[in-house]
Amino acid sequence: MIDCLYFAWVRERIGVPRERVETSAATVAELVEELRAREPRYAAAFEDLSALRVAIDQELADFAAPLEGAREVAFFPPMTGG
Amino acid sequence: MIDCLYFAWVRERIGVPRERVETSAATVAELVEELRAREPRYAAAFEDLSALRVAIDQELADFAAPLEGAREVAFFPPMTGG
Amino acid sequence: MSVRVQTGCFDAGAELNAFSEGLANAGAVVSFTGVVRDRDAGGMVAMEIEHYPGMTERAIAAIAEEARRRWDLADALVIHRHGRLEIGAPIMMVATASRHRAAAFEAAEFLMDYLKSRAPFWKKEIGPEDAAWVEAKDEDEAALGRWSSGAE
Amino acid sequence: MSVRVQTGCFDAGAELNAFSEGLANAGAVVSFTGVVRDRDAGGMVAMEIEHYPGMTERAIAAIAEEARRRWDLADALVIHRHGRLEIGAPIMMVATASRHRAAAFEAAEFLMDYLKSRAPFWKKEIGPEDAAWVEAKDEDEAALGRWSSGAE
Repeated sequence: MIDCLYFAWVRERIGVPRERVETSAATVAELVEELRAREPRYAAAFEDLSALRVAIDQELADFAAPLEGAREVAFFPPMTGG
Repeated sequence: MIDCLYFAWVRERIGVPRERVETSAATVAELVEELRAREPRYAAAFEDLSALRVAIDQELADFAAPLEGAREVAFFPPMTGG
Repeated sequence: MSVRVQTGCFDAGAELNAFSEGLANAGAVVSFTGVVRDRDAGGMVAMEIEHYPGMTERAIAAIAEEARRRWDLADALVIHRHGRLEIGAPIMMVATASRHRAAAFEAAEFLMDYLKSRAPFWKKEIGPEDAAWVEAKDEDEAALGRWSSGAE
Repeated sequence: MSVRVQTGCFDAGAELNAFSEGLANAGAVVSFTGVVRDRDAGGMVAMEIEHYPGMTERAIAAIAEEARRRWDLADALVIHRHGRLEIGAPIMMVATASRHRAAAFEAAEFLMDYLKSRAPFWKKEIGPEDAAWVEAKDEDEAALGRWSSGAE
Protein backbone atom coordinates (compact mmCIF):
# COMPACT_ATOMS: atom_id res chain seq x y z
CA MET A 1 0.00 0.00 0.00
CA ILE A 2 1.26 3.45 -0.95
CA ASP A 3 -0.16 6.87 -0.13
CA CYS A 4 -0.60 8.81 -3.36
CA LEU A 5 -0.78 12.60 -3.03
CA TYR A 6 -1.90 15.00 -5.75
CA PHE A 7 -1.37 18.76 -5.88
CA ALA A 8 -2.57 21.74 -7.93
CA TRP A 9 -4.24 20.75 -11.24
CA VAL A 10 -3.26 17.09 -10.78
CA ARG A 11 -5.40 17.11 -7.62
CA GLU A 12 -8.21 18.92 -9.43
CA ARG A 13 -8.25 16.44 -12.31
CA ILE A 14 -8.17 13.37 -10.09
CA GLY A 15 -10.64 14.90 -7.67
CA VAL A 16 -9.01 13.91 -4.38
CA PRO A 17 -5.93 15.27 -2.59
CA ARG A 18 -4.70 11.83 -1.48
CA GLU A 19 -5.64 8.17 -1.45
CA ARG A 20 -4.18 4.83 -0.44
CA VAL A 21 -3.34 2.69 -3.45
CA GLU A 22 -2.90 -1.07 -3.48
CA THR A 23 -0.04 -1.70 -5.87
CA SER A 24 2.85 -3.98 -6.63
CA ALA A 25 4.44 -1.53 -9.10
CA ALA A 26 8.21 -1.60 -8.99
CA THR A 27 8.72 1.97 -10.24
CA VAL A 28 6.86 5.28 -10.32
CA ALA A 29 6.30 4.79 -14.05
CA GLU A 30 4.61 1.44 -13.43
CA LEU A 31 2.41 3.01 -10.74
CA VAL A 32 1.41 5.74 -13.20
CA GLU A 33 0.47 3.05 -15.77
CA GLU A 34 -1.77 1.34 -13.21
CA LEU A 35 -3.45 4.62 -12.26
CA ARG A 36 -3.94 5.63 -15.89
CA ALA A 37 -5.75 2.36 -16.57
CA ARG A 38 -8.20 2.94 -13.72
CA GLU A 39 -10.43 5.77 -14.93
CA PRO A 40 -10.41 8.63 -17.44
CA ARG A 41 -9.73 11.21 -14.70
CA TYR A 42 -6.36 9.54 -14.00
CA ALA A 43 -5.62 9.30 -17.71
CA ALA A 44 -6.33 13.04 -17.93
CA ALA A 45 -4.08 13.85 -14.97
CA PHE A 46 -1.19 11.72 -16.25
CA GLU A 47 -1.62 12.57 -19.92
CA ASP A 48 1.72 14.34 -20.32
CA LEU A 49 4.43 13.16 -17.94
CA SER A 50 6.80 15.90 -19.06
CA ALA A 51 4.40 18.39 -17.40
CA LEU A 52 4.57 16.48 -14.11
CA ARG A 53 6.98 16.17 -11.22
CA VAL A 54 7.11 13.39 -8.67
CA ALA A 55 8.34 13.12 -5.07
CA ILE A 56 8.94 9.90 -3.14
CA ASP A 57 8.68 10.31 0.62
CA GLN A 58 8.91 14.09 0.20
CA GLU A 59 12.08 14.06 -1.90
CA LEU A 60 12.03 14.93 -5.61
CA ALA A 61 12.50 11.81 -7.73
CA ASP A 62 11.98 10.75 -11.32
CA PHE A 63 9.56 8.39 -12.99
CA ALA A 64 12.14 5.62 -13.28
CA ALA A 65 12.74 5.63 -9.52
CA PRO A 66 12.04 2.34 -7.65
CA LEU A 67 9.13 2.29 -5.21
CA GLU A 68 10.59 -0.27 -2.84
CA GLY A 69 10.15 0.92 0.73
CA ALA A 70 8.25 4.05 -0.34
CA ARG A 71 5.37 5.13 1.88
CA GLU A 72 4.28 8.27 0.04
CA VAL A 73 4.36 9.25 -3.63
CA ALA A 74 3.28 12.73 -4.70
CA PHE A 75 2.42 13.98 -8.20
CA PHE A 76 2.29 17.65 -9.11
CA PRO A 77 3.09 20.20 -11.83
CA PRO A 78 6.40 22.12 -11.78
CA MET A 79 6.58 24.31 -8.70
CA THR A 80 5.76 28.01 -8.91
CA GLY A 81 6.59 29.39 -5.48
CA GLY A 82 8.68 32.40 -4.51
CA MET B 1 41.39 81.50 -9.00
CA ILE B 2 40.33 77.98 -8.27
CA ASP B 3 38.76 76.51 -5.15
CA CYS B 4 40.80 73.52 -4.03
CA LEU B 5 39.01 71.00 -1.79
CA TYR B 6 40.67 68.22 0.18
CA PHE B 7 39.02 65.18 1.76
CA ALA B 8 39.95 62.38 4.18
CA TRP B 9 43.72 61.99 4.71
CA VAL B 10 44.48 64.51 1.95
CA ARG B 11 42.65 67.10 4.04
CA GLU B 12 44.45 65.95 7.19
CA ARG B 13 47.89 66.20 5.59
CA ILE B 14 47.28 69.62 4.09
CA GLY B 15 45.54 70.83 7.23
CA VAL B 16 42.61 72.69 5.64
CA PRO B 17 39.43 71.41 3.98
CA ARG B 18 39.48 74.02 1.21
CA GLU B 19 41.31 77.10 0.00
CA ARG B 20 41.33 79.49 -2.93
CA VAL B 21 44.41 79.06 -5.08
CA GLU B 22 45.81 81.61 -7.50
CA THR B 23 47.03 79.59 -10.47
CA SER B 24 47.54 79.63 -14.17
CA ALA B 25 48.00 75.86 -14.41
CA ALA B 26 46.57 74.41 -17.60
CA THR B 27 45.92 70.93 -16.19
CA VAL B 28 45.30 69.23 -12.87
CA ALA B 29 48.82 67.77 -13.00
CA GLU B 30 50.30 71.27 -13.36
CA LEU B 31 48.24 72.50 -10.41
CA VAL B 32 49.51 69.56 -8.34
CA GLU B 33 53.12 70.52 -9.26
CA GLU B 34 52.51 74.08 -8.08
CA LEU B 35 50.99 72.90 -4.80
CA ARG B 36 53.76 70.36 -4.18
CA ALA B 37 56.36 73.13 -4.53
CA ARG B 38 54.62 75.26 -1.89
CA GLU B 39 55.27 73.45 1.39
CA PRO B 40 56.18 69.98 2.68
CA ARG B 41 52.56 69.31 3.79
CA TYR B 42 51.45 69.55 0.13
CA ALA B 43 54.38 67.40 -0.98
CA ALA B 44 53.25 64.82 1.61
CA ALA B 45 49.63 64.93 0.47
CA PHE B 46 50.52 64.61 -3.23
CA GLU B 47 53.39 62.17 -2.77
CA ASP B 48 51.73 59.29 -4.64
CA LEU B 49 49.25 60.34 -7.29
CA SER B 50 48.19 56.74 -7.90
CA ALA B 51 46.66 56.82 -4.39
CA LEU B 52 44.64 59.93 -5.24
CA ARG B 53 41.49 60.74 -7.12
CA VAL B 54 40.45 64.11 -8.50
CA ALA B 55 37.14 65.76 -9.32
CA ILE B 56 36.65 68.92 -11.37
CA ASP B 57 33.44 70.78 -10.57
CA GLN B 58 32.14 67.69 -8.76
CA GLU B 59 32.74 65.27 -11.63
CA LEU B 60 35.48 62.63 -11.47
CA ALA B 61 38.36 63.55 -13.76
CA ASP B 62 41.99 62.58 -14.27
CA PHE B 63 45.24 64.39 -13.68
CA ALA B 64 45.68 65.19 -17.36
CA ALA B 65 42.33 67.00 -17.49
CA PRO B 66 42.39 70.68 -18.52
CA LEU B 67 41.45 73.26 -15.87
CA GLU B 68 40.01 75.82 -18.26
CA GLY B 69 36.71 77.08 -16.89
CA ALA B 70 37.01 74.98 -13.71
CA ARG B 71 35.74 76.61 -10.51
CA GLU B 72 36.37 73.77 -8.05
CA VAL B 73 39.01 71.02 -7.96
CA ALA B 74 38.84 68.33 -5.26
CA PHE B 75 41.56 65.87 -4.23
CA PHE B 76 40.84 62.74 -2.21
CA PRO B 77 41.75 59.08 -1.76
CA PRO B 78 39.70 56.33 -3.48
CA MET B 79 36.14 56.34 -2.14
CA THR B 80 35.10 53.87 0.53
CA GLY B 81 31.35 54.40 0.93
CA GLY B 82 28.58 51.86 0.90
CA MET C 1 18.71 30.30 10.47
CA SER C 2 14.94 30.54 10.52
CA VAL C 3 12.33 29.00 8.19
CA ARG C 4 8.61 29.76 8.49
CA VAL C 5 5.73 28.45 6.35
CA GLN C 6 2.50 30.17 7.31
CA THR C 7 -0.91 31.37 6.16
CA GLY C 8 -0.80 34.60 8.14
CA CYS C 9 0.52 37.87 6.76
CA PHE C 10 3.92 39.18 7.87
CA ASP C 11 5.45 42.63 8.15
CA ALA C 12 8.54 42.64 5.92
CA GLY C 13 10.04 45.72 7.59
CA ALA C 14 9.58 44.34 11.10
CA GLU C 15 11.05 41.00 9.96
CA LEU C 16 14.05 42.78 8.41
CA ASN C 17 14.70 44.70 11.62
CA ALA C 18 14.34 41.63 13.84
CA PHE C 19 16.67 39.70 11.53
CA SER C 20 19.30 42.47 11.51
CA GLU C 21 19.32 42.90 15.26
CA GLY C 22 22.35 41.50 17.01
CA LEU C 23 24.24 41.01 13.74
CA ALA C 24 26.89 43.62 14.62
CA ASN C 25 29.55 41.51 12.97
CA ALA C 26 27.75 41.03 9.68
CA GLY C 27 27.97 44.33 7.82
CA ALA C 28 25.77 43.31 4.87
CA VAL C 29 22.07 42.42 5.01
CA VAL C 30 20.10 41.64 1.83
CA SER C 31 16.36 41.06 1.68
CA PHE C 32 13.98 39.98 -1.04
CA THR C 33 10.24 40.40 -0.69
CA GLY C 34 7.77 38.94 -3.17
CA VAL C 35 4.43 40.74 -3.39
CA VAL C 36 1.21 39.53 -5.06
CA ARG C 37 0.83 41.52 -8.23
CA ASP C 38 -2.00 41.63 -10.72
CA ARG C 39 -1.88 39.38 -13.78
CA ASP C 40 -0.38 40.93 -16.90
CA ALA C 41 -3.90 40.79 -18.34
CA GLY C 42 -5.30 42.48 -15.20
CA GLY C 43 -8.52 41.67 -13.41
CA MET C 44 -7.14 39.36 -10.75
CA VAL C 45 -8.85 39.44 -7.37
CA ALA C 46 -6.58 37.22 -5.31
CA MET C 47 -3.90 34.55 -5.38
CA GLU C 48 -4.22 31.10 -3.87
CA ILE C 49 -1.07 29.22 -2.92
CA GLU C 50 -1.17 25.47 -2.38
CA HIS C 51 1.75 23.62 -0.80
CA TYR C 52 2.83 20.14 0.31
CA PRO C 53 2.94 20.19 4.12
CA GLY C 54 5.97 18.34 5.39
CA MET C 55 7.88 18.38 2.14
CA THR C 56 7.74 22.19 2.04
CA GLU C 57 9.59 22.64 5.33
CA ARG C 58 12.02 19.87 4.45
CA ALA C 59 12.79 21.32 0.99
CA ILE C 60 13.29 24.87 2.29
CA ALA C 61 15.52 23.70 5.13
CA ALA C 62 17.67 21.76 2.64
CA ILE C 63 17.95 24.81 0.36
CA ALA C 64 18.88 27.08 3.28
CA GLU C 65 21.44 24.53 4.49
CA GLU C 66 23.00 24.46 1.04
CA ALA C 67 23.21 28.27 1.05
CA ARG C 68 25.03 28.21 4.37
CA ARG C 69 27.40 25.58 3.03
CA ARG C 70 28.25 27.68 -0.02
CA TRP C 71 28.54 31.13 1.53
CA ASP C 72 29.91 32.60 4.73
CA LEU C 73 26.56 33.67 6.20
CA ALA C 74 25.96 35.01 9.68
CA ASP C 75 22.27 34.16 9.33
CA ALA C 76 19.46 33.48 6.86
CA LEU C 77 15.68 33.81 6.99
CA VAL C 78 12.96 32.33 4.78
CA ILE C 79 9.25 33.07 5.19
CA HIS C 80 6.72 31.70 2.69
CA ARG C 81 2.96 32.00 2.90
CA HIS C 82 0.25 29.72 1.54
CA GLY C 83 -3.53 30.00 1.29
CA ARG C 84 -5.44 32.95 -0.12
CA LEU C 85 -3.49 36.21 -0.57
CA GLU C 86 -4.80 39.60 -1.68
CA ILE C 87 -3.14 41.75 -4.35
CA GLY C 88 -0.38 43.83 -2.78
CA ALA C 89 0.13 41.35 0.08
CA PRO C 90 3.58 39.89 0.74
CA ILE C 91 3.94 36.28 -0.51
CA MET C 92 7.37 35.47 0.79
CA MET C 93 10.62 36.90 2.03
CA VAL C 94 14.26 35.91 2.12
CA ALA C 95 16.98 37.66 4.11
CA THR C 96 20.70 36.95 4.34
CA ALA C 97 23.47 38.46 6.45
CA SER C 98 27.21 38.24 5.88
CA ARG C 99 30.45 40.14 6.38
CA HIS C 100 30.63 40.44 2.60
CA ARG C 101 28.02 42.06 0.41
CA ALA C 102 28.66 39.75 -2.54
CA ALA C 103 27.98 36.71 -0.33
CA ALA C 104 24.77 38.24 1.04
CA PHE C 105 23.52 39.06 -2.47
CA GLU C 106 24.46 35.73 -4.03
CA ALA C 107 22.99 33.68 -1.19
CA ALA C 108 19.70 35.61 -1.38
CA GLU C 109 19.50 35.04 -5.14
CA PHE C 110 20.35 31.38 -4.69
CA LEU C 111 17.59 30.99 -2.08
CA MET C 112 15.09 32.71 -4.38
CA ASP C 113 16.02 30.65 -7.44
CA TYR C 114 15.67 27.39 -5.53
CA LEU C 115 12.50 28.37 -3.69
CA LYS C 116 10.89 29.26 -7.04
CA SER C 117 11.52 25.92 -8.66
CA ARG C 118 12.30 23.36 -5.94
CA ALA C 119 10.01 24.13 -3.01
CA PRO C 120 6.54 22.57 -3.40
CA PHE C 121 4.32 25.63 -3.81
CA TRP C 122 1.79 26.19 -6.58
CA LYS C 123 0.20 29.53 -7.34
CA LYS C 124 -3.31 30.00 -8.71
CA GLU C 125 -4.53 33.36 -9.94
CA ILE C 126 -8.16 33.96 -8.98
CA GLY C 127 -10.12 36.23 -11.31
CA PRO C 128 -13.67 37.48 -10.79
CA GLU C 129 -15.08 34.53 -12.76
CA ASP C 130 -12.16 32.26 -13.59
CA ALA C 131 -9.03 30.90 -11.98
CA ALA C 132 -5.80 29.64 -13.52
CA TRP C 133 -2.71 27.87 -12.24
CA VAL C 134 0.44 29.90 -12.82
CA GLU C 135 2.70 28.04 -15.24
CA ALA C 136 6.35 27.51 -14.42
CA LYS C 137 8.65 29.66 -16.52
CA ASP C 138 11.55 28.23 -18.48
CA GLU C 139 13.66 31.14 -17.22
CA ASP C 140 13.08 30.05 -13.62
CA GLU C 141 14.41 26.58 -14.36
CA ALA C 142 17.26 28.12 -16.35
CA ALA C 143 18.17 30.35 -13.39
CA LEU C 144 19.22 27.26 -11.44
CA GLY C 145 22.00 26.62 -13.95
CA ARG C 146 23.95 29.51 -12.48
CA TRP C 147 24.43 27.52 -9.26
CA SER C 148 25.08 24.10 -10.72
CA SER C 149 28.85 24.25 -10.46
CA GLY C 150 29.72 23.21 -6.93
CA ALA C 151 32.40 25.86 -6.54
CA GLU C 152 31.32 29.38 -5.65
CA MET D 1 13.24 57.43 -7.09
CA SER D 2 14.50 58.82 -3.83
CA VAL D 3 18.04 59.75 -2.71
CA ARG D 4 18.85 60.89 0.83
CA VAL D 5 22.21 61.86 2.31
CA GLN D 6 21.90 62.46 6.01
CA THR D 7 23.62 62.38 9.41
CA GLY D 8 20.59 61.03 11.28
CA CYS D 9 19.91 57.37 11.81
CA PHE D 10 17.19 55.61 9.80
CA ASP D 11 14.96 52.60 10.43
CA ALA D 12 15.69 50.11 7.64
CA GLY D 13 12.47 48.15 8.23
CA ALA D 14 10.28 51.25 8.20
CA GLU D 15 12.06 52.47 5.05
CA LEU D 16 11.52 49.10 3.37
CA ASN D 17 7.81 49.16 4.19
CA ALA D 18 7.36 52.77 3.05
CA PHE D 19 9.23 51.96 -0.18
CA SER D 20 7.13 48.84 -0.87
CA GLU D 21 3.81 50.55 -0.27
CA GLY D 22 1.82 51.28 -3.38
CA LEU D 23 4.04 49.08 -5.56
CA ALA D 24 1.26 46.56 -6.24
CA ASN D 25 2.52 46.09 -9.80
CA ALA D 26 6.14 45.39 -8.87
CA GLY D 27 6.24 41.90 -7.44
CA ALA D 28 9.93 41.93 -6.46
CA VAL D 29 11.54 44.19 -3.86
CA VAL D 30 15.23 43.85 -2.96
CA SER D 31 16.97 45.75 -0.16
CA PHE D 32 20.57 46.02 0.96
CA THR D 33 21.48 47.46 4.34
CA GLY D 34 25.05 48.19 5.38
CA VAL D 35 25.72 48.11 9.10
CA VAL D 36 28.80 49.41 10.98
CA ARG D 37 30.76 46.38 12.06
CA ASP D 38 33.83 46.11 14.23
CA ARG D 39 37.27 46.01 12.60
CA ASP D 40 38.66 42.57 11.89
CA ALA D 41 41.22 43.33 14.62
CA GLY D 42 38.41 44.40 16.99
CA GLY D 43 38.46 47.30 19.42
CA MET D 44 36.68 49.85 17.27
CA VAL D 45 34.47 52.35 19.09
CA ALA D 46 32.83 54.15 16.18
CA MET D 47 33.02 54.98 12.50
CA GLU D 48 33.30 58.46 11.04
CA ILE D 49 32.12 59.05 7.48
CA GLU D 50 33.27 62.12 5.57
CA HIS D 51 31.65 63.13 2.30
CA TYR D 52 31.76 65.82 -0.38
CA PRO D 53 28.53 67.83 -0.07
CA GLY D 54 27.11 68.63 -3.47
CA MET D 55 29.11 66.03 -5.38
CA THR D 56 27.65 63.26 -3.21
CA GLU D 57 24.05 63.96 -4.18
CA ARG D 58 25.03 64.50 -7.79
CA ALA D 59 27.02 61.25 -7.98
CA ILE D 60 24.29 59.16 -6.35
CA ALA D 61 21.59 60.65 -8.57
CA ALA D 62 23.68 59.80 -11.66
CA ILE D 63 24.21 56.22 -10.46
CA ALA D 64 20.49 55.78 -9.71
CA GLU D 65 19.61 57.26 -13.11
CA GLU D 66 21.92 54.78 -14.81
CA ALA D 67 20.26 51.90 -12.90
CA ARG D 68 16.85 53.02 -14.12
CA ARG D 69 18.17 53.23 -17.67
CA ARG D 70 19.53 49.68 -17.52
CA TRP D 71 16.69 47.87 -15.73
CA ASP D 72 12.92 47.99 -15.75
CA LEU D 73 12.51 49.40 -12.25
CA ALA D 74 9.28 50.55 -10.66
CA ASP D 75 11.26 52.51 -8.08
CA ALA D 76 14.65 52.82 -6.36
CA LEU D 77 15.79 54.21 -3.02
CA VAL D 78 19.25 55.20 -1.77
CA ILE D 79 19.98 56.42 1.77
CA HIS D 80 23.57 57.09 2.89
CA ARG D 81 24.65 58.54 6.20
CA HIS D 82 27.73 60.57 7.10
CA GLY D 83 29.21 61.79 10.38
CA ARG D 84 29.87 59.64 13.43
CA LEU D 85 28.18 56.20 13.53
CA GLU D 86 28.18 53.68 16.35
CA ILE D 87 28.89 49.96 15.87
CA GLY D 88 25.71 48.17 14.85
CA ALA D 89 24.16 51.33 13.38
CA PRO D 90 22.96 51.34 9.76
CA ILE D 91 25.35 53.14 7.38
CA MET D 92 23.36 53.04 4.21
CA MET D 93 20.53 51.33 2.40
CA VAL D 94 19.52 50.61 -1.16
CA ALA D 95 16.13 49.29 -2.29
CA THR D 96 14.86 48.40 -5.76
CA ALA D 97 11.46 47.30 -7.03
CA SER D 98 10.66 45.61 -10.32
CA ARG D 99 8.25 43.16 -11.93
CA HIS D 100 11.21 40.79 -12.31
CA ARG D 101 13.33 39.50 -9.47
CA ALA D 102 16.51 39.32 -11.56
CA ALA D 103 16.17 43.02 -12.41
CA ALA D 104 15.58 43.98 -8.78
CA PHE D 105 18.62 41.98 -7.64
CA GLU D 106 20.94 43.19 -10.38
CA ALA D 107 19.97 46.83 -10.00
CA ALA D 108 20.55 46.67 -6.22
CA GLU D 109 23.99 45.12 -6.73
CA PHE D 110 24.81 47.70 -9.39
CA LEU D 111 23.82 50.54 -7.04
CA MET D 112 25.94 49.06 -4.25
CA ASP D 113 29.00 48.50 -6.45
CA TYR D 114 28.89 52.07 -7.73
CA LEU D 115 28.12 53.68 -4.38
CA LYS D 116 31.13 51.86 -2.87
CA SER D 117 33.63 53.16 -5.39
CA ARG D 118 32.14 56.17 -7.15
CA ALA D 119 30.22 58.16 -4.53
CA PRO D 120 32.47 60.50 -2.54
CA PHE D 121 32.37 58.97 0.94
CA TRP D 122 35.38 58.10 3.09
CA LYS D 123 35.21 55.90 6.17
CA LYS D 124 37.44 56.25 9.22
CA GLU D 125 37.54 53.61 11.94
CA ILE D 126 37.83 55.18 15.37
CA GLY D 127 39.56 53.07 18.02
CA PRO D 128 39.91 53.90 21.71
CA GLU D 129 43.29 55.55 21.05
CA ASP D 130 43.83 55.55 17.32
CA ALA D 131 41.91 56.15 14.13
CA ALA D 132 42.53 54.92 10.61
CA TRP D 133 41.05 55.64 7.20
CA VAL D 134 39.54 52.55 5.61
CA GLU D 135 41.48 51.64 2.49
CA ALA D 136 39.68 50.97 -0.77
CA LYS D 137 39.70 47.31 -1.73
CA ASP D 138 40.84 46.11 -5.13
CA GLU D 139 37.83 43.80 -5.18
CA ASP D 140 35.48 46.80 -4.94
CA GLU D 141 37.05 48.38 -7.99
CA ALA D 142 37.02 45.00 -9.73
CA ALA D 143 33.31 44.60 -8.99
CA LEU D 144 32.57 47.49 -11.36
CA GLY D 145 33.90 45.43 -14.26
CA ARG D 146 30.76 43.33 -14.18
CA TRP D 147 28.72 46.34 -15.34
CA SER D 148 31.13 47.78 -17.88
CA SER D 149 29.44 46.30 -20.93
CA GLY D 150 26.70 48.71 -21.87
CA ALA D 151 24.22 45.96 -22.63
CA GLU D 152 22.39 44.30 -19.75
